[in-house]
Amino acid sequence: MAYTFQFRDVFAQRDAIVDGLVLTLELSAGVIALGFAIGVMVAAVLVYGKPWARRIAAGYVEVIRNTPLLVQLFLIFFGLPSLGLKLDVITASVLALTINLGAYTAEIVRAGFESIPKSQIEAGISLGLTGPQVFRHVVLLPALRNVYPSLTSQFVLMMLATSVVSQISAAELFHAGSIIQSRTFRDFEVYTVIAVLYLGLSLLLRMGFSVCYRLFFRR
Amino acid sequence: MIKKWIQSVAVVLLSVGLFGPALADRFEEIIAKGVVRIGVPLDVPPFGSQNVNREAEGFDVEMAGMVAKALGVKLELTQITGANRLPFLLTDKVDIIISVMGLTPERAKQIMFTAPYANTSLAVYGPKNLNVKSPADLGNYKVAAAKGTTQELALSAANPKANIMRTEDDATAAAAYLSGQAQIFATNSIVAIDLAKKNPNKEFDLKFNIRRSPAHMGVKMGEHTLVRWLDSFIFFNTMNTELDRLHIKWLGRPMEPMPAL
Amino acid sequence: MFKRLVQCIAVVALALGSAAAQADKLADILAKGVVRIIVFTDVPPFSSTNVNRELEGFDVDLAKMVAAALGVKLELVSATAANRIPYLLTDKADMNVAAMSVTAERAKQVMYSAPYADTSLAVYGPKSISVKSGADLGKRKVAVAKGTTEDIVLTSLNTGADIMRMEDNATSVQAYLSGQSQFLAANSVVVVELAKKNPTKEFDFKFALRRAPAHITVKLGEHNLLRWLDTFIFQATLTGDLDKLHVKWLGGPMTAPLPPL
Amino acid sequence: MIRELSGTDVLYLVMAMRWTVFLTLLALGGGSVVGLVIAACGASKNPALRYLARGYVGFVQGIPLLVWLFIFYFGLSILGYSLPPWIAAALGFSVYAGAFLGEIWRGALISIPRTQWEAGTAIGLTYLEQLRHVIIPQAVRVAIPPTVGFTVQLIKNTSLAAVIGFVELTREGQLTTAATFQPFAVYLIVAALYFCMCYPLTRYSRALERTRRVAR
Repeated sequence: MAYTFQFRDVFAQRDAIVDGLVLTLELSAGVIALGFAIGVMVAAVLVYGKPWARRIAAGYVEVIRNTPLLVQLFLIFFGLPSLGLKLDVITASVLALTINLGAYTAEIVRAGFESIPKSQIEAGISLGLTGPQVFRHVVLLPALRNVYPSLTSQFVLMMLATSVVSQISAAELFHAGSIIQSRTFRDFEVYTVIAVLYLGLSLLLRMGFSVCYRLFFRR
Repeated sequence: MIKKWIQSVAVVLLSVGLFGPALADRFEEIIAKGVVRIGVPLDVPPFGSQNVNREAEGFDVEMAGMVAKALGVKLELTQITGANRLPFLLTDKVDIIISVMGLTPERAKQIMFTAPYANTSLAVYGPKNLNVKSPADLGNYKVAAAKGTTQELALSAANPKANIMRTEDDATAAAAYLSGQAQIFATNSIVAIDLAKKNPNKEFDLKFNIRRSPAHMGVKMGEHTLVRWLDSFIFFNTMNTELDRLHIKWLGRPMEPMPAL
Repeated sequence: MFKRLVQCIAVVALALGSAAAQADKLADILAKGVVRIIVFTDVPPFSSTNVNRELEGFDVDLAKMVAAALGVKLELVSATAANRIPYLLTDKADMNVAAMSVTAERAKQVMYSAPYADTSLAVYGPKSISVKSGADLGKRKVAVAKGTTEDIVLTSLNTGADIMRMEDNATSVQAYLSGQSQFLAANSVVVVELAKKNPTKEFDFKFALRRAPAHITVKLGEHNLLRWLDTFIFQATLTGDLDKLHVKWLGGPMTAPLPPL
Repeated sequence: MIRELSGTDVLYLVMAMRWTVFLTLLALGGGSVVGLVIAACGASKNPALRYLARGYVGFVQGIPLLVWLFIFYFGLSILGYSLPPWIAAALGFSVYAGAFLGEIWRGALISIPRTQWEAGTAIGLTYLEQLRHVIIPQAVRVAIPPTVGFTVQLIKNTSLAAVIGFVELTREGQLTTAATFQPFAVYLIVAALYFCMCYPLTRYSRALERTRRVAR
């Protein structure tokens, strides 16, 4: 069967698409930064923390990684108000995504920490480095270098996963697409445009991460 | 020379392949095959939902049964969602969509709508103490509405500045209103009445009616025989009061006269 | 290599383009991004030129609405009563929004959409004479433009009244204004305009000859475009946009729901 | 019209898990085939093959899974190839899972020290023979934990197959929500069911990882 693609109606609403693209970028950037920070902290607790702290951190990682992101989002957006905490759409979105990414990041970074042999840390201490110095130079940076590919893959996945917040009406890229789709019924055109934009975003992100790699790890 | 020859063959092949003899008429095809494939929603009660035993039921589901019976063919129901109903129709995976679709000229550039078969009205609800009487009064209140529905389209058009929370579906919009994430809820009057019954401590005060919103069936662009048959079917069932019976059964009130398409 | 690629693309594009052009007028309009619509230049309040020689009126506004709903640019084609159908048939325009009412004769050449404007043909006169039907006219004089629908209907009533068949609308109006005839048979819309310009003369409504709604017309066989226009009119009726045009140009809201086509 | 959430609903939600499992198996099956090819290319000495594998992974991972399912079910229909939903799902998931599994397994392959390859060459094995007898047995141990980890993600991602008509756990949840208007309660049940499927796998992968570390 033949289908004639008509992009006019979709491009007529490019403002909405651009706004969505911007929000997706902002969400991704914010969530990746926050999620990374949380992930590193939780990973540190998982590997070097006290047993009780370790157990809490492990519980957090398991619960988040084994349940769907959508459910976590719903709990925060619809569940918290019954406890008296009403977050707006963007705050709830950022919170849910950050908590989710934090767990995945923690799991990846933990593997990185564990790849650093104990002897290296001892060597660092014997060289007279302080605790934070050891953590930074001997543990964190090498660990991150070891897990860099899986870490950045996870970040790209998170960028794609931000589309889930369209369910609670955050006007990001996917939301913009489905609004246009429901108005114009031009499903194929809308999905094509959205797919190309996501692909572009993820390629950009990957390029950005490989630049970062060169900046941080190849002096 | 050969290059030119190849080119012209390519042109012929292309035009034959892509725009060759028009496909057989869909209406005749349905009769010949003895099966009509109809897409209905299962997530839009009272038009289509699953009962507790997972059987499809609702206005649209019953309507689909009537269409198949009147055509004298077997019914093949396909459950569709807002996100995939058009692709299902456009790629010939269903013949007809019966899914409380509201018509807009913009959508009509892509598919053809039949005469209206169901009469619903859309309204805006909220707590008693809010003084809202028209779209202009919405101000900064957050209004929950399922995205892409007629209520959302109409409200967006009536007041482009309204703070509309476009949720995934009606149930999510209801959750937003019930949890207090939105102050106002735009939905079908039938849904609001049902919800009010189930949530007696939440106020569902009618603020204003958005507009009437008849539902239409949809067929693929160009299927004129089929759309004409469906128009006749709807006309016939209006005259013999079958549509009225469906309205009373599923929507709880008789049909009002509907504008003709 | 590159050249061949370009050639190939050109061939495909051509095949697509030409096929689309033949396929269907609606697809054609959407592909080109322009809709060409025929309107009158001299029939206020439907379409006439203002002091700046810009076209304005009911039909012009409606044409703009059509283009906006299609999401394409509008190209107005001005025509007269005589050449509006030839323009359409020779593809100088895509559709006709020139206050055309239905006759079986014209329907052999063009297809009519659902009606969009509510006008009626009626007999008008001074308040002092009580006339409620054709029979009440007695042997009084009624001015009418010859060959118009008013003329045809009035003649068929066989009232015994003295029908003054004038050359055109302007002269029949002149006959009434000057007192040569006691009554005037004309389109309600024209009379509204006349009454405004001649406040001293009474234009009292006596009885209706028939309703004469205006329709959009397209070339025979353009079913997709026609179905789209019907959908557009359905929506404009439902949202009240058509009513707004009636108030703006015809001096009052639609009297009753327009009859379906 | 709106009904109460009942025990029967929970039962049907539990039963919907079978589709989730079926789709996951489908994805793992197809994904393994694609993944093996991608991993082999990605770890090969030929730079063209390596770029090909990298390009495939970047491209596939850059497009949301939903779109892949769309392409195979609706997109192919436009071109005239109409596939039954489960084949379209199998293809879409294979392409998608293949990229992730390929990347994971490539990592496992290249984590095997060069010297192992060289030893293989020294005793006259071809590239494929080296892979089969020397490298893969070692790489499997490295690859299993992340593979299981990805399976957990896959289980949750099968929910996207709803767009081509599958009523698996998430979609069943949506349908129940629509009929009961209780998204909150329904999704909590759904979350619990996902947890029941995923957590044992996660535990298993943990255990595997521990034994591997001990073995090293």
